[in-house]
Amino acid sequence: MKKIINEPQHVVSEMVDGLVRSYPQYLEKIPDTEAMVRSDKDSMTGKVGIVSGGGSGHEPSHAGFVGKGMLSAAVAGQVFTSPTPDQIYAAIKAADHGKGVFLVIKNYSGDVMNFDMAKDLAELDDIKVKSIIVDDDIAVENSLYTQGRRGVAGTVLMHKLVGAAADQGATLEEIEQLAQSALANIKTIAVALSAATVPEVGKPGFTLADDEIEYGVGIHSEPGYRREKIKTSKKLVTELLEKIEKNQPLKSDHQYAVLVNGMGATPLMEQYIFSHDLLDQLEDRQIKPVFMKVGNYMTSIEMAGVSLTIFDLVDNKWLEYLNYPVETIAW
Amino acid sequence: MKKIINEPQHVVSEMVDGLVRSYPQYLEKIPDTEAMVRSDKDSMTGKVGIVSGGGSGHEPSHAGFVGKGMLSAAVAGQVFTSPTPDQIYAAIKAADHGKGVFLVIKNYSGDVMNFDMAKDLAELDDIKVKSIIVDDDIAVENSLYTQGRRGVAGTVLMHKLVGAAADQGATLEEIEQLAQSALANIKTIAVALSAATVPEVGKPGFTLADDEIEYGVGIHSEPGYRREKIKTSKKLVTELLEKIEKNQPLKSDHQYAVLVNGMGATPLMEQYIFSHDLLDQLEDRQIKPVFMKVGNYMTSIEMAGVSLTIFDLVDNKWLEYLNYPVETIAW
Amino acid sequence: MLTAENTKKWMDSFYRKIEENKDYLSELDTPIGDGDHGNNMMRGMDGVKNSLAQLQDPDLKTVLKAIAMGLISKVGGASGPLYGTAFLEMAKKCSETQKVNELLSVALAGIKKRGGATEGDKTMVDVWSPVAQSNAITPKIIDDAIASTKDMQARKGRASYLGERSIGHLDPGAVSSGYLFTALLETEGTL
Amino acid sequence: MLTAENTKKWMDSFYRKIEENKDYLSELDTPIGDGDHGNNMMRGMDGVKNSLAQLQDPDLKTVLKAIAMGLISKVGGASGPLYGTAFLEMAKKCSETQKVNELLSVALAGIKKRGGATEGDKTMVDVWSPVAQSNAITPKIIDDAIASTKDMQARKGRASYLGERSIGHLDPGAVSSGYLFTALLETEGTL
Ligand SMILES: Nc1ncnc2c1ncn2[C@@H]1O[C@H](COP(=O)(O)OP(=O)(O)O)[C@@H](O)[C@H]1O
Ligand SMILES: Nc1ncnc2c1ncn2[C@@H]1O[C@H](COP(=O)(O)OP(=O)(O)O)[C@@H](O)[C@H]1O
Ligand SMILES: [Mg+2]
Ligand SMILES: [Mg+2]
Ligand SMILES: [Mg+2]
Ligand SMILES: [Mg+2]
Repeated sequence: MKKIINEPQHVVSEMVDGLVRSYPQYLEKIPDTEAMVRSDKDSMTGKVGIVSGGGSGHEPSHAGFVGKGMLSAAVAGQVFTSPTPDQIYAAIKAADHGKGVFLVIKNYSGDVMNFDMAKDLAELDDIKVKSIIVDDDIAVENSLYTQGRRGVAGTVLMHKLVGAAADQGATLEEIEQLAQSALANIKTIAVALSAATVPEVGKPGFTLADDEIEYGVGIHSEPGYRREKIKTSKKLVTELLEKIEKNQPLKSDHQYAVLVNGMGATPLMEQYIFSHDLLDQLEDRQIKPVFMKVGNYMTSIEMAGVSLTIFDLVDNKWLEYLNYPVETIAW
Repeated sequence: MKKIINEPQHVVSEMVDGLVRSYPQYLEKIPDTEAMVRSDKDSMTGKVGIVSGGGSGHEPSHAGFVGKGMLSAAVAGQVFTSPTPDQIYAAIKAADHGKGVFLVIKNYSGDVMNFDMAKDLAELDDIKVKSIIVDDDIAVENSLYTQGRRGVAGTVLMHKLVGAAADQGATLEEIEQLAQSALANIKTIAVALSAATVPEVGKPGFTLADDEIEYGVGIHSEPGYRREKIKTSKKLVTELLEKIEKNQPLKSDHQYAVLVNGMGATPLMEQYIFSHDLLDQLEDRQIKPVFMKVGNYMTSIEMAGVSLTIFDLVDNKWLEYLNYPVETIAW
Repeated sequence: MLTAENTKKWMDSFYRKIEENKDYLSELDTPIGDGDHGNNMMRGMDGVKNSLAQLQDPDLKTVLKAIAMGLISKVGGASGPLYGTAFLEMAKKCSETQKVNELLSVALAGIKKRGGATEGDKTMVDVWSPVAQSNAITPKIIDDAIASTKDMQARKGRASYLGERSIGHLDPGAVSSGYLFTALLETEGTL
Repeated sequence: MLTAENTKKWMDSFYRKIEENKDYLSELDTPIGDGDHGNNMMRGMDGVKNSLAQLQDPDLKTVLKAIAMGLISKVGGASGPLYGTAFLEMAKKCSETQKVNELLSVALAGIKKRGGATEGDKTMVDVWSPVAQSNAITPKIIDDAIASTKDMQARKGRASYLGERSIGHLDPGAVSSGYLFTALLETEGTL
């Protein structure tokens, strides 16, 4: 393990301190936690608070999206480990300005249970809390008898939507409604070229041969659905797009938003080439995305690979929310 | 070599196409070139044009900084290879709106000569052209008898300054003056944990053992000044800061801007930890930066490592330029 | 019968078992999880140790609550809220009864409610459930319960992403729960 | 005497040498440069080949200019503008004289002006200079000139970043220039 760190057990606290000290104009640390709240308090007055978070290692998620028009607060857990209820609760309190707080949770049992307990704590304090459990990763077949699908890069688009709605004065109920209807239209699938190394673990979560890739890997090195020899970018796009299509037909008369997300170690050069092939293959289907972003948004430490998120903009308002101006470090 | 690409010899053209197609609101391709110009033409009217560029592989540099308030156009050469004069000339023409064009060139013999020839071509067309040769990398001892210092991440801050000045209506002469006086105060030094692989070459530019790092490496795998065993982030900061201090004393009564720049494969987690240690050690010198950015701005494909740029804000106006709002993909 | 005193001893013993088996638990979590269960439990038990050290002459309820809060506020992973909820439920119930099997029953109900898992889902429930239901806990009951998770297909937690590939591995949370009950068995005066 | 015809033959021969030695040139560029000189020259000579193929019955000036533009618009690296300038200067001069050594002299001056290097800086100048100054080019002059760069310390181009560590390696641009002049020697009617 070759990393620019000090003691592995201190990576999260040092990272959070580094982040808030580098960007005091956006972020403030909530004392005695690894949670961060928007510095621009005025921008939250009279609005529903939006809180997200999860394990660390997904930078710039989640704190990079805290700021006017997007998240109110973000909580950083240990690397690849959910934050604890007390910390989430502190973020909820900091985000509440009398209109309630909306939680964006990724569908992992740890996250769901910890956020749930935080919600219980907040409700004891009469803070209204609602939430969405994002499960956009189509790698895993959904089933009533499993944990269900994981939450991955589509979460970033979810942040953008609910953040914009909150900034425009939507109520907690309206935001919940928005989140639910949008979620059904957000699908993500990834391909990995290498795995991440959790500092405290010291070795990669899995290993791939020099010429091997794995489709469907999660953002914490969860196993995917197939390993094979590395393919051209064109063929990777074909595989991922067909997988998405099986879950959500791509229609030429629909409007789509697209997020090509780098997993951490994959250079933008490769992400742009992938995007080029993607746009070609969407064009073959007479589709031209109306919104697109390419870059590292929901990473997996230094994993190499990309994920592709396709968001079917069934409601016109959603595009407006995606384009709504924000003041954050990373959007 | 494990990369998301198609044919290695087409990476640049596919990347450029992917970039302009993903971000048509910012970028337009200049026909028959790998040069890109701002889509928002109105924002350039009556203003000095700013053109930058260089080899590809430094994404989001340089096209990621094209947009209102920053660059007018950017030229992408082959990977780690200067763009050719005809392409630079096309960018100059696209950027000229009657007030002349200012070129930001990094100090490599290829870049200097190719931009120089482009300048000759433009002057034949009566376009006024001036330029700055950025040489912020202090790894190499400067000397009259060498190529001199290389241009690295400090170039991004240079883009920001001259872009803001141009947007505010500065003349070509004023911009040249600004660039020259700022340049003397921008110093950068890097540490690498691994090297980049140029797709057409297929193997890394150098190799480091599993526990080895190299100080002073350039953005094209140029050799640095020392190899040693990996150290803690704190100690890396100490080494780099002392190296900068030898070139430019750090004074508690000066104002500083800081850029912590990831080289491509180093996760933000590590960059934030590095920033934390940096801010500590600056604090020991009674220095608190008035401007700071942390992230991947001038990369070296998938090289792992960071560079540290310290900019002594001798002139008050410079901070204003750094904070001036821009509309780009990557600033 | 649980008392403040023997519960603290129980936790001392559990702490040592987690400490000794930290790497093993993380290893168990590697093929079917994310390789951190040992680290998570160690962080949690460090939290418990600290919470308990701060109490002066606490009653049983205070002890159980401190254990819960230590786990809840330090673990983060799935195991944190689950173990935490278990002890929280025991704390709520202990004014009424201090009988071990009655307390473990409310704890089990809490775990099931929090995580939505049931018997056979290849989780810690598969150890908590037979133990809580037995009138006399024995090493064999614990060991059989742990071993039973090996052939199950996971339907909750990270291991469920693996589908059939989760079969053939012990569930890490079942193993750590085994340590908890072995520690309980070994704590004089609890049973 | 250069003519349109023999200059095209010269370029054919240079093209083949670059093609054959592409990897070797890039290898030479690895320890003291960025490992791309062979690729750069190959891209440039492909450009030259294309430019020349488009000309119908060109005169010498047109040929030399096409070579220059092919190199300038395709290479990008330091070698592009340098080789390009050399042929551009020859194109400018060739209405006045077609003598090889006179044309090489103006080419050398162009290279020196463009790159600011002088003899002894461990660049292509160290081959161009002795060749341009000799009344009769011989294989020995070329080879000695190439070999002379080995012990020099680079003061221009990427290799200069290495300081003393640049000593002990041949300069890649000197070697490719050697191919250019060997090709010239081998082209009937040029000398
Ligand atoms: N929904 C659930 N119900 C009961 N137990 C669960 C559930 N989800 C996970 N577990 C238990 O938690 C253990 C994993 O804990 P741990 O590795 O600490 O958390 P994480 O999975 O978040 O990394 C599993 O082995 C399983 O016993
Ligand atoms: N300033 C200069 N003057 C003369 N020749 C130079 C100069 N800089 C570089 N060269 C020549 O160019 C060669 C390197 O060319 P190449 O590898 O194609 O370009 P780059 O260095 O841009 O990668 C060197 O070996 C040297 O002969
Ligand atoms: Mg975990
Ligand atoms: Mg080069
Ligand atoms: Mg785990
Ligand atoms: Mg080279």
